Amino acid sequence: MSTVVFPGDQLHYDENKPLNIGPGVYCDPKSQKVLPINAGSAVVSDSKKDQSLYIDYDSKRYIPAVGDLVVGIIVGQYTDSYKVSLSSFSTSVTLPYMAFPNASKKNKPTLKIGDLVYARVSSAEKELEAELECVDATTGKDAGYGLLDGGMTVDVTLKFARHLLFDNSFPLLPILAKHTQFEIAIGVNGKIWIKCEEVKDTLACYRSILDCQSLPVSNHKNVVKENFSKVSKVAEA
Amino acid sequence: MSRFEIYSPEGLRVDGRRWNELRRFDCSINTHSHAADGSSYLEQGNNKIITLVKGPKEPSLRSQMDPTKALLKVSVNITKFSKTERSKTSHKNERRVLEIQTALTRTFNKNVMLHIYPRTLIDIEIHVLQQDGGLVGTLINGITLALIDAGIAMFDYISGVSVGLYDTTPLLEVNSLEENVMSSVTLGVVGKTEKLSLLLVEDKIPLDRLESVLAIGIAGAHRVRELMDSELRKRAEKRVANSTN
Amino acid sequence: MAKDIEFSTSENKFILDALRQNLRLDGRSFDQFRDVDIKFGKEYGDVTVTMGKTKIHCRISCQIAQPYEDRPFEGLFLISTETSPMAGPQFENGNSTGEDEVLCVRIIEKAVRRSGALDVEGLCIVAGSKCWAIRADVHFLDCDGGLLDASCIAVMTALLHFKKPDITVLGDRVTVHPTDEREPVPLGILHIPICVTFSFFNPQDTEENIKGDSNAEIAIIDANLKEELLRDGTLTVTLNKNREVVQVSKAGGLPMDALSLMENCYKAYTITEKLTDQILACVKEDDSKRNQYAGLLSSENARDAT
Amino acid sequence: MASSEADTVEVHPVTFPPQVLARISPELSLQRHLSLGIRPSLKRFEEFRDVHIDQNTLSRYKLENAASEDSTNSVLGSNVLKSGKTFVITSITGGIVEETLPVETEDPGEQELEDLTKGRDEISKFAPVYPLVEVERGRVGAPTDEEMTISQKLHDYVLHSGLIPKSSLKVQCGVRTTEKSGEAKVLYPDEDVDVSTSIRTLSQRKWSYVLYAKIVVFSRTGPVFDLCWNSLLYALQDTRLPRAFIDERATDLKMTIRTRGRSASVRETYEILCDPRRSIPLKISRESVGYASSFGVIDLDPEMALDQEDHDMEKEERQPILLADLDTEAEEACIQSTICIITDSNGNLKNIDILGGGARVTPAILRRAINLAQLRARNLEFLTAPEV
Amino acid sequence: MSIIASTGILNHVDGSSEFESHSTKVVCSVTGPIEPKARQELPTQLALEIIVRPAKGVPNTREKLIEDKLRGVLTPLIARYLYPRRLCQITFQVMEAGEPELEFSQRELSCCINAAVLALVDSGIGLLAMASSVPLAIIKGQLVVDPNAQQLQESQSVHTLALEITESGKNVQNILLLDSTGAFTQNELFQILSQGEERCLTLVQELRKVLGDRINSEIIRTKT
Repeated sequence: MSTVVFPGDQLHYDENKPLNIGPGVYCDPKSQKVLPINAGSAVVSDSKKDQSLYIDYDSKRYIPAVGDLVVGIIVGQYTDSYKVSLSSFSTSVTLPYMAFPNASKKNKPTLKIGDLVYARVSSAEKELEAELECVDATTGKDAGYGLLDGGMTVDVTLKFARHLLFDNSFPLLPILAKHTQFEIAIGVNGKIWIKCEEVKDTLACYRSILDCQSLPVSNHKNVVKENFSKVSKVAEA
Repeated sequence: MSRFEIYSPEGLRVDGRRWNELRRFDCSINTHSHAADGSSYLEQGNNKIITLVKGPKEPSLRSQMDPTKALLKVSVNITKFSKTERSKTSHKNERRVLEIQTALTRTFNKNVMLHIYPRTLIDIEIHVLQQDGGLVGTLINGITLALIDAGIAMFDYISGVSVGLYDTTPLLEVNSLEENVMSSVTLGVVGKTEKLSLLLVEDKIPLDRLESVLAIGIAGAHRVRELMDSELRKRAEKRVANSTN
Repeated sequence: MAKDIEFSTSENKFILDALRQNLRLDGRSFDQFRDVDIKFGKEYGDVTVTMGKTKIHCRISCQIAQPYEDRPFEGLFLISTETSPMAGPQFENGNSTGEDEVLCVRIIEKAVRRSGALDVEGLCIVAGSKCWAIRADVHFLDCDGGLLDASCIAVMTALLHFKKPDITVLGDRVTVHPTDEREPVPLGILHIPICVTFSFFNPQDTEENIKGDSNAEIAIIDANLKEELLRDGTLTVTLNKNREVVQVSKAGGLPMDALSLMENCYKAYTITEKLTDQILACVKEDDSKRNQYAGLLSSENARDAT
Repeated sequence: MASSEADTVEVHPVTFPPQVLARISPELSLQRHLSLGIRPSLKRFEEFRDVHIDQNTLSRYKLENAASEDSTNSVLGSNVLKSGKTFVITSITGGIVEETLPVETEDPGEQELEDLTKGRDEISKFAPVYPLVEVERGRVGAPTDEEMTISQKLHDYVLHSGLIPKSSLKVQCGVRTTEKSGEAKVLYPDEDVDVSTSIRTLSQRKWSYVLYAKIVVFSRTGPVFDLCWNSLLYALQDTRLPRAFIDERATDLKMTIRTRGRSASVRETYEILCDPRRSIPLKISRESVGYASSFGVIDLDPEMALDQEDHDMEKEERQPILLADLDTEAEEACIQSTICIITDSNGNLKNIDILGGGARVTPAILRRAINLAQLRARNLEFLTAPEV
Repeated sequence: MSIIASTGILNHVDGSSEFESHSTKVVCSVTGPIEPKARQELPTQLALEIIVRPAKGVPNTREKLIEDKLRGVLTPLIARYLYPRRLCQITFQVMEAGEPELEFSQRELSCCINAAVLALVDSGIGLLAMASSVPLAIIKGQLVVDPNAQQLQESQSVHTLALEITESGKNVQNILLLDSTGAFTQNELFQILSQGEERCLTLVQELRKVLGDRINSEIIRTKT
């Protein structure tokens, strides 16, 4: 169930149940009124105990939230942490050396400035710099986080990145898989890292993802096909 | 303006040169050994410039520090008395001067081995005492000399020269009288190659003439390189002789 | 200087790798100029140029002013190119002292103003006391590389499109006729300079570039933003349809072989020819569109009169 | 942190003296004051600061004695206004420019032209002043945003209020003739009919005055737009314009210029000169004079009030209240809803600026503010009235 | 009234819009929340950098005043306490003034406000309410809503009204800006408020439609 709401509209939910509010919803500290602050579809999910409410809206700029999986660029190095950029011009976030698997005071990670990392946001307070971790805090294992070597990143809108990451029925990745083998890391900060064996295949994936961002789902298949054939034509020549 | 005959039927220019003749080229290095790490004084025709190279040194601002390579900074000071008519305003922030500085910085960025001096600043200061056409070329030569004097590693010489085009005749190294009445091209040539680091055309030139202009320019630049080279070798030999005594 | 766009090493390496295999990010070939889209606003001299994701708006305006004392027979012409964060957060508002901004301003200045593309003597009204001052305001709306080339197209199209009010001079008294009263007059355009920018990449190491004979450097036309941020050197050639080189600027950067530079100039000429034709066709088309309405209006007036 | 008895934490209420509280939490301090029915400046809610003015003390033309003028002084009108601790000093200077109006017909008569523009173009009948506002802060530098916006506001509002008709800025140009005796004499068209025709033949050009105003604010304690406006208006009301003339001999001057093989004869611009002795008052349209008052609107927050009485807070809705003449840092920082009104005493409004960033600006509050502004305009009008 | 509006027209900023009414046309871009320069940073809230650029000529005090008024309107609209120590750049480019620039700025101001609302929503920066704005004029005692350039010149007084609107575009929360100048009476003022309110309410519906259409088409496009 979803309806499109705009900032300042009234939200419909069960007033008697405890309410969890998510992105796009704001509780005015003075009047305790709950109102949407973004334009998008309002999603209310009900459970027995409580209900949660959030607005599904699209944007280009990422604001860190705990638990998000992100792709970042190392832009600086301090004595005990890296400075990581999640999107250009945003305030950078920190990635402590201790947030790596098997980290100790002697065993420091070896990332360099300019490297790409896949990480999870471990803390995000609006007044402070957010923090990342490259380790699964519960198991202490690397869990797929860490350096992304080679490949290419694609900048997409946040909503599109969420579709790719969470929507299992979204057809783009299976279509790509039919054409080539690839490694992929999707950051909800709108950065998608992709790597194939060959440069030309990576490039075809890059163009396909960019193109499909603004096309109906039904067109994806043809667009991907076109991109792959175009790339191989140039490569043959 | 037509009082002068720019190029006479006999093949002579206003200052008596032939079409393919360079101007007088007098240079010396290590002229300001107390003021800078490397310095040169160059007279190319009536252009007179002093170049000072300071560095590689620790940058005064943190933002100038690059952990992978040295930062090259060029500042050009065109004095108010450098032309016949004294200019009323300072040239410091003129767009033309900013453009020249940027062009020079980018020319030498690719030629100086910046990666072997990380976290440092190489500061190049040029003072133009007198100018008479083809200034940018002269500035390039001055910097090359001063950088070599400072002992900063470079891949090769860069020599600068200007070429004018009078009707269909290219004239090597224009002076300001010639520069005012015809289009001219400035080249910065790398060593003995035919590679151009800098190429500036500021006025209209027929596209089909450009190639011949470039050809004479490259030849002229190679000659300038030889002149600089012989002066540098003379200096070096003298120094070697002094130290063995 | 505002912050820069952040780049990862992988991205950097990938773009170069692709170039080595003759591939560009956006699928163009090395010599391919982006398609140029020209749109006119309601008024004369209001032009929006779109090239891929680069978008530039140019607006010409005029007013009566006093000529410079040392040039009493010439009108005034000014091109203003100020940046704003609208084109991208890397630009600072009104700050044009950055290296690239200075070069961009200077090259447009040389290409259009100093080359005499606009007939400034035709702007003179009363010698020494009154003349037209023409102003071109270039607004960068969206920057995906090629600002310089697009600006030059925008300024020239706008100048061709612009019309100034007609005037009558009686002694030292100048009468300006409002545009709805008398058909305004176009400016005198003497030639149409077109800028084409090449970006150079070095697929080998620096030493090979300077000492070697392979000349394997890559030159691409009309780079987009990512390519611009990674390039090692650039060359801007300004030509017009009369096979005249108006301006060439290779301000340092990767040393390039003289012959390949000449080759680039010839490539630029074919683009210049094509773009000049396109600009003229667009202006002509818009002009006839406007005249069609003018014709309609005047016939209606004629009917009213009868 | 050696204490191990973590479970016996004592909470002490922290108290601050009023001045310190005002610094730490201006919002709270302001609300506390308001709950007592008083403002941090100790004014009542709808009380204005007293205003004192001094007219023409800096001007070239002193009102009482036209002969004793100072010819090196270029100030045409001035005012010093004091409101609370703040001083505003306005000085009016002027210049003369040639008019470059686009002319519609070949040579329309004066009256004809006015008829043409009438009704069609209301705003072009009036002229602005060009103000430069400086708020002294003990340092120099580029003008601040506040200075620029106040300057622009003054410019716009003077223009739109129709205070200065363009006709009153037209230069009635005189002619200086040198008699045979060698004595120079200046004749003005409005005094001598012959001259008016001779001027018309001499020159077809027209000149007009432009007015500049320099406004300097000392010891700013709050928003100052209303003070600047009032000071400017007082100054304009007593401004005098010098008479101007052209020299008969200069009218025929022609000059040949030659460049690049071309030559043309250019008529030299007329030297227009100001008469050192004579002046005329600037005619402004009296019915357009209005005075500015500023207001703020703020919600009283019962939670922040000093709880002397324990009456039921819940039932009280937050009531927006009106504060007149915003002053002090606390009010400026905490009050987001402001109203600025320029009106005369009869309720002819010239300008209203409402910014509703905070408390709600209700119609009732707006009416009340207009009423107060009207009353205050009457008081301010009295200040310039000749003393009885 | 005929307005033409669209969002998401620029690629390198976070939000953008184009708003056209009569012959006034404004492009607005929004970038944020991003890292501010040290001098811009505010400890508890989002700092706004507002830039207005005129169609012709260089920015002047006139644009500064428009910027100042826009700041007054936009600051209370943005959920600025959600983004402490961050910066939001809002840039306006006037494409066509649609009014004599020396004397008037009402049309440009109100178009800028509408464009800003669209661009802010597009950027995803939190807003507490919607807003809309309309210029008005009184010509010989007659109230004209959304006057054109000619009407502005004939008017005795000109006004710009901006309202904060909540609850599905039905409830007027507050007057964000009323900027009236010229010669007018108290009655006329209240007439302006009531008729302006009517127009603002319909305008906000149009703005919602522009934004809603885009969101809906997006939902349909990505439906699997």
